[in-house]
Amino acid sequence: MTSASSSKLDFISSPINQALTPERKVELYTQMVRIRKFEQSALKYYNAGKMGGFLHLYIGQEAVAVGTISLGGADDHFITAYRDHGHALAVGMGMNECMAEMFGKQTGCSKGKGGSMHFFAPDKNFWGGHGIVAGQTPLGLGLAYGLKYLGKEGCCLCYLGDGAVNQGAFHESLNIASLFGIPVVYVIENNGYSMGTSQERSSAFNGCLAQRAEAYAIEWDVVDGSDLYEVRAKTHIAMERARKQHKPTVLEIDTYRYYGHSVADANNKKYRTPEEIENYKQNHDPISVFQRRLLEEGVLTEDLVKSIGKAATNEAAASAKFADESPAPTIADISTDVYWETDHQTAASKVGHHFFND
Amino acid sequence: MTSASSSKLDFISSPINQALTPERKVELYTQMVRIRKFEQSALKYYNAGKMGGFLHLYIGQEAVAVGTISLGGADDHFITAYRDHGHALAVGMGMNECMAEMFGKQTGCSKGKGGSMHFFAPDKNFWGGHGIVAGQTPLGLGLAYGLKYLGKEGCCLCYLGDGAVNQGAFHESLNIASLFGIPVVYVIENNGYSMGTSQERSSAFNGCLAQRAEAYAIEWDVVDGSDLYEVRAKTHIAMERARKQHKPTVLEIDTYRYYGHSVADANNKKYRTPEEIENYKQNHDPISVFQRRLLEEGVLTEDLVKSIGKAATNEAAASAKFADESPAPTIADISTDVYWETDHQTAASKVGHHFFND
Amino acid sequence: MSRILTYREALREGLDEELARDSNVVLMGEEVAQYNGAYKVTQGLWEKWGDKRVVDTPISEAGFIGMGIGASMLGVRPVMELMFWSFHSVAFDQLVSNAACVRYMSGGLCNCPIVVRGPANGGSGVGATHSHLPEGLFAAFPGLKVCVPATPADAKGLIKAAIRDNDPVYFMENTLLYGNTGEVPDPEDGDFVIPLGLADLKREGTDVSLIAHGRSVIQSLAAAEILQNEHGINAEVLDLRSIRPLDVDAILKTVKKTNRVVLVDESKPFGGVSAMVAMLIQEHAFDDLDAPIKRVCSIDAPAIYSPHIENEQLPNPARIVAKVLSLR
Amino acid sequence: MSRILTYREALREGLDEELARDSNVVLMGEEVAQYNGAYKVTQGLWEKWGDKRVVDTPISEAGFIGMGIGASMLGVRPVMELMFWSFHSVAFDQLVSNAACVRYMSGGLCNCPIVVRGPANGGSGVGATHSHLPEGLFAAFPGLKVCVPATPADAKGLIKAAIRDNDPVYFMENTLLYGNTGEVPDPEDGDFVIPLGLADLKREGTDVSLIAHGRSVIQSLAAAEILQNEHGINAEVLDLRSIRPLDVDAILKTVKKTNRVVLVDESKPFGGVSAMVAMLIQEHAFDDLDAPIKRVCSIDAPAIYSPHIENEQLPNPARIVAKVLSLR
Ligand SMILES: Cc1ncc(C[n+]2csc(CCOP(=O)(O)OP(=O)(O)O)c2C)c(N)n1
Ligand SMILES: Cc1ncc(C[n+]2csc(CCOP(=O)(O)OP(=O)(O)O)c2C)c(N)n1
Ligand SMILES: [Mg+2]
Ligand SMILES: [Mg+2]
Repeated sequence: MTSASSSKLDFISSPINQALTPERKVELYTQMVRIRKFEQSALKYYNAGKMGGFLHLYIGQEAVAVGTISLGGADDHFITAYRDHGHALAVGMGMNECMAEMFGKQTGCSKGKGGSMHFFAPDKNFWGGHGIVAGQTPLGLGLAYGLKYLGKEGCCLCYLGDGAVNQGAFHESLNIASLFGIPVVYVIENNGYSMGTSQERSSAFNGCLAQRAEAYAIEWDVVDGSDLYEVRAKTHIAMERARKQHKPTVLEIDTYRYYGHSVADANNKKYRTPEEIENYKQNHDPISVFQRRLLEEGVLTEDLVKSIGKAATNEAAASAKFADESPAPTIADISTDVYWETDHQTAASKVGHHFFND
Repeated sequence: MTSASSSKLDFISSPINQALTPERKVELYTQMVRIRKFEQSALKYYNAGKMGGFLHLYIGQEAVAVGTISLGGADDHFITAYRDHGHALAVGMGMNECMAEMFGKQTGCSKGKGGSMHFFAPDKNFWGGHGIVAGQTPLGLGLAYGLKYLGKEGCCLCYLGDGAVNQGAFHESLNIASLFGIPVVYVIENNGYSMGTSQERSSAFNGCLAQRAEAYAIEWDVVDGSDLYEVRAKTHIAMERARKQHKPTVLEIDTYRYYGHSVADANNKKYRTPEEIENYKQNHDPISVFQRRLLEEGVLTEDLVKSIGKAATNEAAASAKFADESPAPTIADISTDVYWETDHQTAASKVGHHFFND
Repeated sequence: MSRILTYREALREGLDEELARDSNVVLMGEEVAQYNGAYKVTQGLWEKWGDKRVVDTPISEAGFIGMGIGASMLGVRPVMELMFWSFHSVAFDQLVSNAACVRYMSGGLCNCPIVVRGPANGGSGVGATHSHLPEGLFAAFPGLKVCVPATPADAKGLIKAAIRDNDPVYFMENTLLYGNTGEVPDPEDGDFVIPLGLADLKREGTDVSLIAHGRSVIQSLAAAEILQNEHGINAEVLDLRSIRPLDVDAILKTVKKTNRVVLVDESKPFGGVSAMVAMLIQEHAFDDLDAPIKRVCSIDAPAIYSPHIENEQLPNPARIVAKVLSLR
Repeated sequence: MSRILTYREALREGLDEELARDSNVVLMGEEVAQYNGAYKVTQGLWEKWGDKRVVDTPISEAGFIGMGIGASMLGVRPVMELMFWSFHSVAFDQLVSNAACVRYMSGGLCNCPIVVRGPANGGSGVGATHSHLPEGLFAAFPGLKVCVPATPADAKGLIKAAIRDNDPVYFMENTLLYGNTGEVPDPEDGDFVIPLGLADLKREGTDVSLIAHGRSVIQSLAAAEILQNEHGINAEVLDLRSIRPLDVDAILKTVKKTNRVVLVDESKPFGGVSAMVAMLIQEHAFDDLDAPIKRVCSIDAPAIYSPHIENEQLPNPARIVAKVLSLR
């Protein structure tokens, strides 16, 4: 875990941050708060037995999703791994459909079929939510390839963890991205751990993980993920490089997760010290950092902070109520969304057996 | 293709080359000649329809296998891809068993089951001969891991092509090699092409392919593969690093193949110019280069050159005769060598059906 | 009017027509462009369609197939060549986790209109790692479609259907069939597309049903001739063509007609398409069977290299005839 | 004497005993050492055996499984954990090309004494990409062995046999069984090893045979109780335990006894172990069948997440009972 040094640059002066109106700043702050409150609520209901499977909380990392996604235009696309709640809300998905998905309900964004790891909103340029570590990295490459193929000036931000960099598919993707000139930005959200394994125990590196890009002639940078202004400033450069020059970038954003790998991670206080966690919360919490900053700037007031927090809490509570009251999928629902053709009852779907239930 | 510049170092002065007796030098020269004659003979019989599948000729690359393998001690192991004839002969496999393998005969090193791509000689520390591009790279890692586990001071040389570096499994292997301190030396035999694709069209790189090692904190070097002395000098350093320090190395050895990717490669003169091929043959042929060198040193004489060539030609012809006259596998042979337990008729092999033929 | 084309030419014609029809169709793979394809299926297409539509990739199957899947979600329609289908092994996660599941896990929000194609067969001396027949393996994953054409006309008609299909279709060709010739309808007579999921009765018969796909169809037809000429047995040969969707009706129909079945399947005998077909037949035509369903599969070992013996490992006319004669 | 252990404890005891017996046995995998295993199967073993014998790996399944295969050729005996068997997809080439073929392609010169183990099951809310059941898939590759224990004793006895076996054994556990308890013989009473290839009759019966493996055995036993109590049907439950080698004799024996068969298989219905078992039964016990063989598989779609419905997708006692009652 590297963290902001005292002499660090102030990225508020970067043009992309200069362009932020006070309203937009409050909006970004609000988004981070909403993500956190949403997840705190999800945790509560997970512990109450309302959800199945895993719950991978993003708490502590909010500035990464919010900062990067805030830069997205109409033709910019996003794809991430299973720790996807932050990205989902940041692209504009509603708490209701997200919470209902975790509750396994028909009203969930994936109709209860995907669960916490598999949120999707193609209408908002968000392509998941993927459970196989680094399995999304070639998909992100492909979304960006598609943009270029279709003649759109956009890029794809593809997120992965610090543990995911050791999957071969990621390296294959880097080589192709560079060779073909693909407008993809890989964002390594380095929270220091892959499950219970520290970055040092999982990855050999010289300096940093992003440096792996260098041998592919790809530009890279390291970013302090607790500072939303820095996240935006550096990511903007990468996105412009992608959009304008069709060149990929690898960004390593240093961040931290407060909870365990997933809520089922009982060891989470064994492989890291309470001091380490506490230090991050005190000194690098992305919401607190940005809140202090906006208070200093006079953009936020204490009152506004309170009302934003309260609204987010209420919104999250309402989403849990919505989820809880929504209908569960039926047995018949198990068999839909397997094939596009059968879902659409096309002529093709009428030929031959597609399913082999007796 | 980089090649020796006029001001290049003379690696004869390296201790490992200083230690070579004249007899040993002649032996190394002879090995290269034998590989070439063997393959020329194989080509003839392939074209005569005596073999199935592919024939990937090593001609032009001989100094790589001979130079590197000449450094092997009792606990050093070797594994390569499908272009494996050179390595096989260099570890000391006989022409007979190799030729018979290509002829698909019972007397082949793999009993006719593996073919040209799958030569093996575990008794000579040679572990194949592998057809899936880069699929051998984790195996090489494992052989080296095994050496360390078993407390042996040895290393594994694992060969791969310039196209193979773009497979994910290779990168996973590099990370583990560095992280775990594995005594493996990856030897990229960069012959400039993967099938019909030049290195530039298949790999993004900064400087060279071996540099990909850097981000894993692995030492690397680039080697002129036409100079057997250089190959030995630089590989020796890497092998010592592995044996003594348990540290991996990536070597990129620049070389060239004269024939197509395989004999079936009809395009081989389309994707590269006749001049390029001719230039290599004239100026960088590893056998000619070493021959000139040894003539200068007075280690070889023109007579000796002739008799070595002749003996190798005769040996290759004899191996073809041996192969041709050897018996083919029978239908019963299809079903052996599937399971160790059934081959050895152990108690375990008597329980349950292992095979499902009717 | 129809012309005589090779299987390879028929495929190429199908690809070419689809490239012309839809500008989102893009061919990708190792050596498919400048080299004209390792097996020359794509010959001339790069020259005709250029760098954008016919793309050479590095040897990174997981990378480029994953890329195709991602692009397909945005509406591009990649047709990706595996130089051998055996190389599915290095791209398996992309093939079975991403392509097969992304629609489901997104509750129907994504779809994945890709085709992955290439040869999958034994018998060409390339040994165990290059001779896998994964059609049964992939058909086991709901969300995927699989087809295996045996003739030039089927190859053309099915590749066109596969490219137009909005689901992932895994299309398995055969290096030993590429040079085979057959009649293929003339493009002038209209768009020639064969729907997935439709079996084809390649030979009518009354005494026994040989049910097969891919090159085993050709072997079964040869066996049927021997059975007719030398044993007076009139065999019907049903070509499944498409494995998923599967034409179960056609299977049951031929069983009801002949009451005796030999399944011919180049896969290894544990599992494979034939085990599934046997399951379906015994379940749905139990009373129509006069004898147990038998199979001719490859002999149960990795693919042997030796050209002297490899044909014996595969279903061949002699083995099929012997099996039919063994039916009680 | 026997003790009551959980499936997890029984496995761990087996691993621990083999670590003690043979210094070449080494456990590897993601989080198996310091974290004690994602599902705590290896709890305490790193502390006991140290860094050399219990090794944490990066998230690089192709890399570390390939490494284990390579090391095994030199005599090391790696036992590798896949955190979920579903992650086989990223290591598939190593699993099916290297481990399965290296012996054959070397004409018997190499062997590969590895074990790959981990859970493979649906029903735990982890969705489509984490719920694959690949036992049928791997059993299709000659050169590989596969087993799927259902009880604590079987888990211990089979993992020990798997580790001692000189061929690659893929060992499939189940997150929903880890906490189940059962009797396991006391180590004081001698080395407890169950050979691969031996099925186990978990319940004797006369009216119908339920043939299953893994958690489906537990579901079948529950169904058998319902059938007995509510319908007066006395079902026999055969647990295959090992998929390859497969105890074909035990399968045919129960069929000959009851003449009616329902196969219970958590796989998706296209293919799977059950299709193969059906093929074998109809081929070798054709005249013993009074009714078609039926199956209860997972409903044919990727694994649904919703905890409200996911159990309905899997074979469960209600679905098994209904299927038995439907036998004509
Ligand atoms: C191929 C694969 N291997 C293992 C896993 C199990 N797994 C899920 S998340 C995870 C840790 C990933 O860590 P990292 O990439 O740092 O992301 P983070 O969880 O910190 O966001 C592991 C091992 C998986 N889902 N896929
Ligand atoms: C995974 C995989 N993809 C593709 C192939 C087909 N193939 C065999 S060799 C080869 C080219 C490899 O080139 P390179 O690594 O440079 O080695 P060289 O042949 O030059 O020795 C290709 C594409 C394969 N065998 N395995
Ligand atoms: Mg992490
Ligand atoms: Mg090359």
